[in-house]
Amino acid sequence: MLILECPYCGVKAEETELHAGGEAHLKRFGPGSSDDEFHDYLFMRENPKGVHFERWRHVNGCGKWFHAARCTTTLEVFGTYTAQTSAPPQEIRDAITAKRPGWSWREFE
Amino acid sequence: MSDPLSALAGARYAGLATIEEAGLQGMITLRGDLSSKTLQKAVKAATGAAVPQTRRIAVSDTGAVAWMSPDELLLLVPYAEVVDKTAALTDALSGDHALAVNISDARAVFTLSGAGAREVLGKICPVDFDVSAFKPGDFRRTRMAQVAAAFWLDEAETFHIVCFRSVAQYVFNLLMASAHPQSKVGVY
Amino acid sequence: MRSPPNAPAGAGGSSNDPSPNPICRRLLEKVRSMSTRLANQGRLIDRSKPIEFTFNGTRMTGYAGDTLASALLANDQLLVGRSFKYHRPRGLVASGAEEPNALVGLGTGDRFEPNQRATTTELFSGLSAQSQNHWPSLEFDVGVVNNKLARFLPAGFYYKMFIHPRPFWKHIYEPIIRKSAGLGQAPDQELKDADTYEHFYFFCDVLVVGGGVAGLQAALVAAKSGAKVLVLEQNAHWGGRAPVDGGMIDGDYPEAWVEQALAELTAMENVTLRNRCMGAGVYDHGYALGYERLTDHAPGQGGPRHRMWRIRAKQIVTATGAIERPLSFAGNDVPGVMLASAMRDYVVNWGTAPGKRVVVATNNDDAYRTALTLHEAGIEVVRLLDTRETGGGALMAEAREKGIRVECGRGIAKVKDGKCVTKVAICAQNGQGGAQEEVEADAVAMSGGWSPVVHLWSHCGGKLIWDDAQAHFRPDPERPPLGADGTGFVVAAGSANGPLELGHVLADAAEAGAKAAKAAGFEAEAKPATGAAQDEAPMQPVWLMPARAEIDLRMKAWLDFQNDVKVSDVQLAAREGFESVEHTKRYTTLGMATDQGKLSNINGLAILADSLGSEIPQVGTTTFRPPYHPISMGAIGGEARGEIFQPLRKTPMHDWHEANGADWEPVGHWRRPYAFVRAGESVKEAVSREILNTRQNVGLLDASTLGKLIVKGPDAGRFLDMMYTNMMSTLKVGKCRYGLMCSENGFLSDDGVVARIDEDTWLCHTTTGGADRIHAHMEEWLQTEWWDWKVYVANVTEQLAQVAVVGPKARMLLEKLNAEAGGGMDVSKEALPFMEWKDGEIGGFTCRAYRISFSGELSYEIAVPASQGQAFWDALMTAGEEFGVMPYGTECLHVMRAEKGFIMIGDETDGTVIPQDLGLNWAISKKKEDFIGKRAQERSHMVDPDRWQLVGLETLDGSVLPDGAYALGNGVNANGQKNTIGRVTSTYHSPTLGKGIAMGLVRHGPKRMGEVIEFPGTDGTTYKAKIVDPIFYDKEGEKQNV
Amino acid sequence: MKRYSAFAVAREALRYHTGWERAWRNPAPKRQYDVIIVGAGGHGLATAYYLGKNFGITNVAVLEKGWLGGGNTGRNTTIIRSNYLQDPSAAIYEKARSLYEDMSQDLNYNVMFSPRGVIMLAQTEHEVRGYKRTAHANALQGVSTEWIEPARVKELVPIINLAGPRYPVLGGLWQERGGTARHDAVAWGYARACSAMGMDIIQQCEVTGVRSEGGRVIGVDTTKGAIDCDKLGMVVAGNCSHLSQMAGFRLPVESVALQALVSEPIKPCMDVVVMANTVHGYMSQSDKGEMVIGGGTDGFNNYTQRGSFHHIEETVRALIETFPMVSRLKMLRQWGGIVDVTGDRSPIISKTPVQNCFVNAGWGTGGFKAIPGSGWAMAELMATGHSPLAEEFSMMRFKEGKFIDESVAAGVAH
Repeated sequence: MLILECPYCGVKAEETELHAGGEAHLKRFGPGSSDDEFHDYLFMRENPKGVHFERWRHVNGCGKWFHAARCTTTLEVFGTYTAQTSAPPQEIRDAITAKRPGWSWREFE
Repeated sequence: MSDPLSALAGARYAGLATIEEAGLQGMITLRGDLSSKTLQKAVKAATGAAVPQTRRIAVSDTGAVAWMSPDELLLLVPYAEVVDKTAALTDALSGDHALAVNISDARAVFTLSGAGAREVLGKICPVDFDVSAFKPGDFRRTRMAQVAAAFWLDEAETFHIVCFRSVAQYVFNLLMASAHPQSKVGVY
Repeated sequence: MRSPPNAPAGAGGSSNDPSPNPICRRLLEKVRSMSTRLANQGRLIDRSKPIEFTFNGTRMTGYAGDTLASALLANDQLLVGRSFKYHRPRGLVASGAEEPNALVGLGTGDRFEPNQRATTTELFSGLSAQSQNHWPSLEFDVGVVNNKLARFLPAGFYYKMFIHPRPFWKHIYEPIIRKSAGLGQAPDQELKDADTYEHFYFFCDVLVVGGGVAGLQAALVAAKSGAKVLVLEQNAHWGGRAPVDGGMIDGDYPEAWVEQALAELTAMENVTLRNRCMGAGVYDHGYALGYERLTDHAPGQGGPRHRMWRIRAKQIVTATGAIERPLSFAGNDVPGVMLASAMRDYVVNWGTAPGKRVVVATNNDDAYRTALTLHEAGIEVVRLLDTRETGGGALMAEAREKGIRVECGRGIAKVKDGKCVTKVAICAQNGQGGAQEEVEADAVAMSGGWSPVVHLWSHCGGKLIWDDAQAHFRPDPERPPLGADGTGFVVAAGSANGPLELGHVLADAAEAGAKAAKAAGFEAEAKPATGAAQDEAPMQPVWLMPARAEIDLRMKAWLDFQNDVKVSDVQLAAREGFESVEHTKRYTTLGMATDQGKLSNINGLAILADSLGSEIPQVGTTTFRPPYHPISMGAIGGEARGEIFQPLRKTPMHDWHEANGADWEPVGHWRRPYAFVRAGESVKEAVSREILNTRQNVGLLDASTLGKLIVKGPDAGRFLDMMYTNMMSTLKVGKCRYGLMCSENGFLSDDGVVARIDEDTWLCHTTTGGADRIHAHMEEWLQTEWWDWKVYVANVTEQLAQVAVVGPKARMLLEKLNAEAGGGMDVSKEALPFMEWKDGEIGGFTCRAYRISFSGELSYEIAVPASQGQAFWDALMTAGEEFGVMPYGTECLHVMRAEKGFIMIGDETDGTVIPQDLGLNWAISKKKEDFIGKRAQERSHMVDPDRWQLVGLETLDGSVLPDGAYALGNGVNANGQKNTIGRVTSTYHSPTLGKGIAMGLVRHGPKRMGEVIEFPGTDGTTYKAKIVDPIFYDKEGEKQNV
Repeated sequence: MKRYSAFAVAREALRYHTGWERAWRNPAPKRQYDVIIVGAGGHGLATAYYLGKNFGITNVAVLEKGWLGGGNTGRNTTIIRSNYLQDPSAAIYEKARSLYEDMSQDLNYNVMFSPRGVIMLAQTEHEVRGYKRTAHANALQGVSTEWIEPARVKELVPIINLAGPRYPVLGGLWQERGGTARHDAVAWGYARACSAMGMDIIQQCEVTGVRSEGGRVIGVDTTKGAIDCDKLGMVVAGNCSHLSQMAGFRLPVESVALQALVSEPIKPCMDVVVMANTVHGYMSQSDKGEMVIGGGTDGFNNYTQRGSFHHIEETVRALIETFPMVSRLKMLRQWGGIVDVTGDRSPIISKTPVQNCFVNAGWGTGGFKAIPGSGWAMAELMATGHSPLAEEFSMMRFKEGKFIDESVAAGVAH
């Protein structure tokens, strides 16, 4: 039963107020992309054991999508941040580094 | 037009707390840039109240404004004036990117009052209702058992609950069950 | 002589009735004569309040404050149940939640509950309990034949037997095994639970689980720091074991200290105390479950029976105490053999004597307390057998001083089998079990040391370490369960953390309270009360008694009482290679009974480790899973039952439908009328009538459930072009267009009519049940992909009541309404042509009218404010009377749309269908570079010319094709399955056409018009159907365009 | 291998069961094997077993980082049925179901396959249509299944409340030869048989690396040293992403927690397995008498084997509504497992970008019932390079858009 703080309204929302939306920072591939690109965009997920970035919607609340940085093996939450970005902000990355030195996730570390 | 009907025609129940369907309430969803002066002015004109802080409600003599999300407010106005006020808002904000919609009939409103009110809600909402955690003027959107709902607390310790009209009966039944006279928890 | 406390109040007459009827008097005398109630002791019972109850139909009496267990014991009911596998007679072993044997069926009828623990059941007037797992009776159980065969039924015997012949397992072996297992009776299948349940959310800084002295001490320290504290105690009474175990706290008796601590805590505003409320489980991010039993001690008093607390705590202190371990000797399961601490509880708490001549066996000092207590209560302690060669400390001296015969280095060789203890054979602990002496006794108290209750610590990943001195696992403070911030959020306190001596317990608990409060952000000081108890000598781990017991003794030495697992079973498992503790548990069922191994786990582990030649910590424990103690399903379900099982969504006209014969169909959480059934009519007839009437006259459909989304902004057109396969940005203001939505994976997900309201505003209709989903879909793209686009979406579905007025007389009806109102919207073909919309008034109702049709008829969909919905519906019904107006339901809607060849999301689509499959290419813009789903539809399988495509289907004889039938192809595939070339997606009898019509997806279908294909039914018939155009009715569309 | 039988048990009883040998050997790994299977769960052991039985390949090691059968094999709700809608699913699940029928005899180990029947309740018109469609498809697929009316449902499941106020039971899809089996015994039975064929089951042996040369797999590194192999099969639910990454490729799966619970045992009251998909609950009664109840999956990636409690609540209230007597039972134990879910929620049995490296993954919530069929197909694929049963489950299907979607017929894939 996770608790995540919605970065928009500040509510420390419990899981039942939220909707999990899968991996964060996906780059959309549309017409003109290769079969591989499109396949990876739709189906290839990081599924890491450890640091993960994911999307959540505060559905029973302010309705906004946000991002969370979370560990999939301990459920530790490193921070939540706006969905209107294509990369984790530096302070989130720093927070992770403090707890999980040497982490990496896709091109981020 | 006929006389408009609210969802539950003023249904009432008294148990640990008193539940009342509050009848028709003028409500406008306003989406836009909450920091815009034009918007703030239009809101003030429509309700007499200023744009509230995050998760708060601002109440005036003639209306109220609740913070719904970073780009959404819920305006409360007299039911009879809601159509005109929605039009006025749309007019006032015609130059901005904004959306004002009358949603008065899409919702049901309940009041929940009495000493047991915090406890009754505490049974069905994942929210801390401790007096130090939820105060008059606080506005919260959350889950009420299995449906979305929003509520605020006024100075008289009465909760005002807003839910979708289609689930009004469910919410009323739910509140009744939670307010069963022999189900006092006794923590607030 | 003392007057008997149980005056004949409950015996049938009123208390001042001088002559209760003779039968009752006789019964009463019987009860009294069998009572083992002691003259003094019994701190928890109120002898002025006798309580009548029945056990297996026999009337018995206990006192307020009794548990069912103590009352049974007081009535000399030693035999309380039968074991799971061998049906051995069993008595009470414990006094609390760890009790494995005393499970009863409690109550009757709609309040019956199987497997209720007698030790955790408070006695109440009228309680009725039945023992379990025996036939025909508790005293004589034929299932005990298993006991005689025990030698042939070792651990895992069923894996090795019953293999041949194959059908015997299902038809013979399994039914017998199932019947003989299973414990309690199932509640009556036709009755609904008479009780209600609820949940309660609670937030606190520190949750303390356990209201013993450790819990109270931790709570005091935490509460004084200012933290908001919740304390849960599973029992009705506070103080845990300390008042029974003795010692002094701050110079006073523990009971007095408990009272004072409670008073102090009660007075603090930041503290909430709940008794009868068990900490059931600890979950991630500080979530914990409290299981409060509100009326179990007084059923039927009204209000919820159980309340499940959903607690969020910053820190959790587990002050859950420790549980005494049994000793593994032959016959340790004979009724009358009991944990030493439990025996002490029964004497001190409830004033009941478990026997008159007791043998005490122990490997530690604590059991001396039992011997002393028994002695003081006037019960003879026949022997105190201490396995330690040098015996115990100060308590031993005291016992000897009191004349108790203590023998060191001794143990029990065996207790004579039977329904109660009669003889105990004594041997050297360090031998093979050669009896040195046999004594007569009627009860045995055993103590194998203490294990901390680490369940709650472990539920969420807290790790354990092995404590050699105490021979138990205790929480490893270095490896607590981690919370959302990555730091520990559970602190163990008192004996749950290892310390057993009173002073250490209090000191540890104070530390725990302070640690938790600090971690929750408060400044706390660990100031413990001072506890004083007698010094104790070190305990000696004893896993088998005697240490080198022969096999015949090991086969009678029980580890798991309820599941009948013996020392020999664990040894067999190890021998057969089930070396992992999880393997052993599963192979032998050790620890899998309803007590979840509270008594058996460590003893079993030790035997396993010994068998493997390994150390206990290397073997490790099995995983502790919630709940700590079984909790009712009712409590888990909470308030969600009956009317409020799930939300039921109602349109403004719902009640009218209900009153007018609606046969409901669930669509999501909505209810829609499937048909409006009149008296004397079948549902099928009603559907036919509605179709014909709508085609000939005029019908009304409540379309309020259709989703309505307003999309507004400078980028709204561009946005909708991405959302829909069609071009929506070019739609003219005032016009409507049918639109398709696909998922990014290419599949058709929703459809509906889009209307352009003004330059930057569109209104999008979705399917029923699609509103929230599509609204969320739009918000998702807007917030997470195109967040710089200026678009707002609002869901106005419930603001509007929408009525479809359909049929050739629809216009007449609306015009009449307008005429009656003295004017209104011009609804003529010219003023409001097909696929346009208009705002205005109809019949005096402010509305928006759309000329759209899902039936092929002249049709208006009219939206009025929801508050006016019923009135508008009424007006239409009244005015329409002369035109033959009738309401119609979803089935009529479905048939009419199928007659017209319109697809239905959910029928023609199933998540694997793309618009191209449905001949909807006309609705896919070729001009757009991109839309959601476009790229996906370019993948090889999506452009495969062999994809099945939409056609109409007609049987040759006019009958109706079966729903979901597949069309047969040639031959079989590589897996031997018959090849198929298509399937039926919708099939109906069309009353309009007087024959069956169907739609389906068929390979190369549109190119095969006129061909006849075969659909094998599941009824043995093969249906032949001709491929036809899917539009069966009014192909030119003249009717909807009039 | 000494055969198990009632006579053997009786003989052993006379000597206090001291003569039983180990069910499986506990060998140290050799340097080289023809085939290494990573994962000694049901699927991995079944793969090894059929490699030996069907193809005579017995120089096989099955590596297990924990204890055999300790993953999802040992923590599922043991439902076995094969009335799936889509051809590839029906084929493999029916193969599995038919192998379960004879498994006890085949393995000389009583896995307690109990063909007591499985009902999937239809509680909406949509479900009625979906199940009728499945019944039609099954008839052509050679899968025995049947649409039944409410009265028959009540006959089979006396404890059901047909006229629930919210979702009355409109009928059901009934597979009489579906049922349950003793999950641990399936793993143990295969392990014993594999061991008897000379295969090495190596527990407490974690794979730490996959070695390949020229795009071809040559062995693995483990906590017990490096081991060479000609072919490698990865059958590690809950760890497949991790392992595939070691081999240098990725899989289209995500790992989430799935939960289950049991009640305290009661006397037999429900002889069949019931699945109620509209309200999300399924339940059967074990031979011990416990009501075995399956819950839902979390929506987020999770490797903790702990799910969120609200799924338990949802499941329990659905079951109380469907079987009112459940309200007065008690939950004895709840637990979770990690399941791998693919883009279409159907499994992957496939060659991989690394030559001679094969993968079997993504069974989601439905893996137990597939064990023998999955092992059969995987063995065939590994031994011969081609298996009709596995064909459609190739990981290439996601690129082509050729999905195997079982959710379409109102059913769910468990």
